[in-house]
Amino acid sequence: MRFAVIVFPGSNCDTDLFRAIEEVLCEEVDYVSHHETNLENYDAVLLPGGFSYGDYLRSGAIASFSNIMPAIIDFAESGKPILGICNGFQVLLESGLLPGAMKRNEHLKFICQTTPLIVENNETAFTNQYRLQERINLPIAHAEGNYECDEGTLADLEKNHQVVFRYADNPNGSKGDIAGIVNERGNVLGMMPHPERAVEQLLGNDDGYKLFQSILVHWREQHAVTS
Amino acid sequence: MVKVKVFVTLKEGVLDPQGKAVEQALDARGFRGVSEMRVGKYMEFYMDHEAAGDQEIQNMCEQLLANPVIEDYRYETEEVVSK
Amino acid sequence: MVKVKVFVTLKEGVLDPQGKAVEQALDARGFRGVSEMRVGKYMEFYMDHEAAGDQEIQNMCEQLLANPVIEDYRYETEEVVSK
Amino acid sequence: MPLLLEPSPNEVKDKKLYAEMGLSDEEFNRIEELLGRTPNYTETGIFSVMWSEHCSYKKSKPLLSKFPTTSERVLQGPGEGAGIVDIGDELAVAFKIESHNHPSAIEPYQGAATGVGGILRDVFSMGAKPIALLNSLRFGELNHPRTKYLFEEVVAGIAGYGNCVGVPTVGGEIQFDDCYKGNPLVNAMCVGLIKHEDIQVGQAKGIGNTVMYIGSATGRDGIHGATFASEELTDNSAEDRPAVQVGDPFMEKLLIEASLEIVKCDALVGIQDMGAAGLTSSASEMASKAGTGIEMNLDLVPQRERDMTPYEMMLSESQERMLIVVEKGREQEIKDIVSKYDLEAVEVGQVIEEKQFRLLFKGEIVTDVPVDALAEDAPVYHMPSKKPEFNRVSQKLEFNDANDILEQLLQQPTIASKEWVYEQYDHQVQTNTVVKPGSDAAVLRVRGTDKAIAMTTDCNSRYLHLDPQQGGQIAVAEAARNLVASGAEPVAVTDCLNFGNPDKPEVFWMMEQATDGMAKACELLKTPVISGNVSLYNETNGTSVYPTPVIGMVGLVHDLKHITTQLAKEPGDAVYVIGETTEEIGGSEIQKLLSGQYEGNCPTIDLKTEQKHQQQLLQAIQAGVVASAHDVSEGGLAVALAEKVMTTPLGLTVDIDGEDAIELFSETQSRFVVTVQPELTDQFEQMVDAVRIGTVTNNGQMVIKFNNEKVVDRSIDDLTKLWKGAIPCLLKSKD
Ligand SMILES: Nc1ncnc2c1ncn2[C@@H]1O[C@H](COP(=O)(O)OP(=O)(O)O)[C@@H](O)[C@H]1O
Ligand SMILES: [Mg+2]
Repeated sequence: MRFAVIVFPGSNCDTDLFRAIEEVLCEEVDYVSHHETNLENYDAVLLPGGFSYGDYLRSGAIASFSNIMPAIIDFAESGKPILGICNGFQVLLESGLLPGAMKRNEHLKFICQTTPLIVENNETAFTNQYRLQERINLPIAHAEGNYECDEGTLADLEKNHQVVFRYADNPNGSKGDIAGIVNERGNVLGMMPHPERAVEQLLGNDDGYKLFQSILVHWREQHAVTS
Repeated sequence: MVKVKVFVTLKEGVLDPQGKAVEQALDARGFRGVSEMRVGKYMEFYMDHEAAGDQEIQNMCEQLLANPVIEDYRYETEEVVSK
Repeated sequence: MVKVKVFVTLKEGVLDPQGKAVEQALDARGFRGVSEMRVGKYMEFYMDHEAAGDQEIQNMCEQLLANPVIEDYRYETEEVVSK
Repeated sequence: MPLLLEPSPNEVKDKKLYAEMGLSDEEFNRIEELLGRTPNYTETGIFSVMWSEHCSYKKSKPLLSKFPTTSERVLQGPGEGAGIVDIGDELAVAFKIESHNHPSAIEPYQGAATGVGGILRDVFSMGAKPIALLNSLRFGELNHPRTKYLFEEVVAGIAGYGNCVGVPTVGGEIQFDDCYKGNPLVNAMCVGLIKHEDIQVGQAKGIGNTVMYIGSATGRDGIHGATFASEELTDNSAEDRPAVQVGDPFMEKLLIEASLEIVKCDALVGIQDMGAAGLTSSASEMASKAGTGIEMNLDLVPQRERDMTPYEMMLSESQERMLIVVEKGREQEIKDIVSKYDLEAVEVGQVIEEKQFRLLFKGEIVTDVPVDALAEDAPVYHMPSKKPEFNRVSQKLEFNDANDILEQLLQQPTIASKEWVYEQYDHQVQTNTVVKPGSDAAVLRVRGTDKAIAMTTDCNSRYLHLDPQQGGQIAVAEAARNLVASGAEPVAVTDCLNFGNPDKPEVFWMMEQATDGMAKACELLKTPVISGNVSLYNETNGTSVYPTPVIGMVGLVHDLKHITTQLAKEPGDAVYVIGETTEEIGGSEIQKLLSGQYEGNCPTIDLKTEQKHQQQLLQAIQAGVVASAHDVSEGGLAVALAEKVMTTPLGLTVDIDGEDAIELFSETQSRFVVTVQPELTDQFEQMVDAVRIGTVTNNGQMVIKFNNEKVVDRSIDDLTKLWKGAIPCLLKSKD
């Protein structure tokens, strides 16, 4: 399986994500610059955390206009998996691939800590290796992770099981304790926590590994059916 | 030249954590009687006269300067002789 | 009730990385001819009529709403019947 | 033509305009002699920054020469952007600490942020990839609104910059004392990783080679920052300060990436960041080191503001700028690299044979001075020193309830949990952080090897206040202790000498004593000083801060298996203390708590004993017989014991003998608290001179018996709450 890690100016978790795929999941992975316009050769696209364009104006806003975006939108429409982590999630929101928007954390401070999450949907391409309602711990590191949407959108998200991860102990004021959501079709996941920081026991936590494993398992299943 | 001023605020009904914090800080400092504080963005810039049409400015606001999902915007323009 | 609007901008000469980034983003988006973009803060709130004297508002701005070391501020007030 | 508005050379001299720039009459005369004429306004400005304490170390140089600076591991000692030590496997670490005290006093967010930006540039300009940031902070007591504001904004500024550039902030230290109320200290340290083959130095070699400018355009920010840093703060300092420097971490991130690619390109000859005194110091130092000259055309310098004068351009401290020297004819290769990062490299001058620093502006020569006059010929002063009066008497301290004292100590902001601070720092980005903030030292793995590096910043300035010689030794020893407790061999030191006005003989005496103590400790503990920074004039309205020579120390963990943290691990493990306890309360937290001041003698230190304890513990850790280790510092044994179990579900029961219960809080040096699995205690006792004092339990209680009497009995949960809640609570409380 071949992954693309999109690199925007100011991305800073691109390398961490790349290594999680290359060294821990042991699959093929390339960095793809925001200048590029083609993602045909990839089976999954990963949007890393960081501060694209300094997070100036609004997190993810400027990145959502970069050259690569039309290709990312096509990729989403083709049904292949896209994962946006932290700033990547913000880019997905700003570009309209996922509903809602991010506000500053309720207490207005950047928070870096490990936080408990509940897996609310384990039937996605990203979570099939977790148990339903499994409690996992993942690191968060953000200043704008306070998810906001209108009541109608929230009701739809809940009804369609689009809320994939929920905070067990809401750290940022996020509406509905939302930590991660998928689009209706289920192939675009945005999440604030950083699974790529939690793939090795050496660093104290490997609860994020199953997320990447899920993507691989899902791809293999699909691949087996079509071939 | 046209000087453009854009004001961006969170939509009514959207909780404003910054506004709340500033209001509390004012109160803690002894400034009483302040309510409904909203903190938004203020942008000022110049545009060439020909470019500065309403449609163009609205497009700029909707596509980049404000996020219509949670924000409202408003703008003013003012003809200036030279910047 | 008095509605107060406060505009906070970076002082002239102070680097505004945000303004620069937004200006470039607009240009990349095809919005040409924008220059000297400065991004600041905009605050809106209500005050009891009696409290809303100029001195009081200036104190609020200088002590909390703006950072006088790097920012300038300006404000407008408007009498409103009820909020 | 704005140049004409500048005062003429005669006006500079007659109206003593040089004095406003910080030059003395003698210094100005000396410049006239060196030039053989009166300098013009721009030249005077250039001399004033290059001869400021901040750039020339004119008053501290004689003290710095006492430090040992070499060892088998040192690849680059003091003199470049950062020092470098070998860690084997063709790898090395580069590190340095730097102050940004005065800017932070005026504009704490930007002051701290740009401090982080500056230290990063020192490290990546050596060719090293920044892998970690640390800091050392001092504020007044947290009961004053301005202090709270400074504290919150400094932390936010460090976070805002470090988080954005994607370098984890993994450690630091903070003390709160009244002496820092008007003059907080903000020291930032950066550690980088580098392959031996990539090491760069900032030199302008090769006549005819091209000087290029990369990064943010130059504005009028921070003009005379270096001079500002070399003066005392007064009530008018905010007005003295021209445009405050604002950091652009996004630009810095691009600069880091571009620079690390440029250093792999063999068209590069030299690279240096524009730090204090910006374009002036970077260009003249590069030429001075290479024995060449530099000519620059200021019309080519990227400018952010209109009508900038040569004086303004040369003295600007706009952030996020680099100067490089490139082989002539190969400029395009550099331009191609930087354009990948949306940056531009601009040719602004060339290396010349004549050892002159020459600047052109609108077709005229506006500066033409010998390069060596700026760097080498800067004056060096041997300041008079005088021992101040010390009152060696200290009150006898008494208390009734040790429980109560322990609870109060845990809530002293200097001892309290710093989680509120480090939670705002991204300490995990780059995914190498094995030991996060909260233990004695941060530990980062070195990818591709089985090694790790540990790092810490330390300095208990209360001890220096009472005895700068002992205190200087203790600062070094404590840093080493923190590394050893983490399983690392201490390797080298960077230091930041924060002192008051060196023109006062008493202050200078303190500097002499402190550096002397530091040098002795560095010598004995085999941790040479490889880089550092001096920040003087830390005074407000005539009152000096405590002598605060902050030590940044880096250690090598030879095998990932040796990494050790401070928290106790399993119930049933044996608890040991290494080192004897005596009643030493001068400068201690309990003294402050009970008497409201620091007085008497500070704890003594015997460096030989220190060395023995460190060596024994490190060997035991390396042999795999230690479950957890923690040094004993502020608050003494009782606090150290609590720190081993707070935040865990465990408990502790210990039994201690002594003369007086105050020994529980004594700050005797050279001690560690260690836990050991029951089956390894024999082996441990053979290796280490330690006393078994108790056992780790699973009952969540902290129980201390002193001379068989239960003096402390508290729930760990309650203690944890007090300890964690103290700082947020102080910040929230209305004054
Ligand atoms: N206290 C000190 N101890 C050891 N070396 C020092 C000390 N202060 C400064 N140095 C060294 O002197 C050199 C010049 O320092 P500095 O001017 O602060 O560097 P920069 O030009 O990067 O700001 C550096 O190599 C620094 O490491
Ligand atoms: Mg310690």
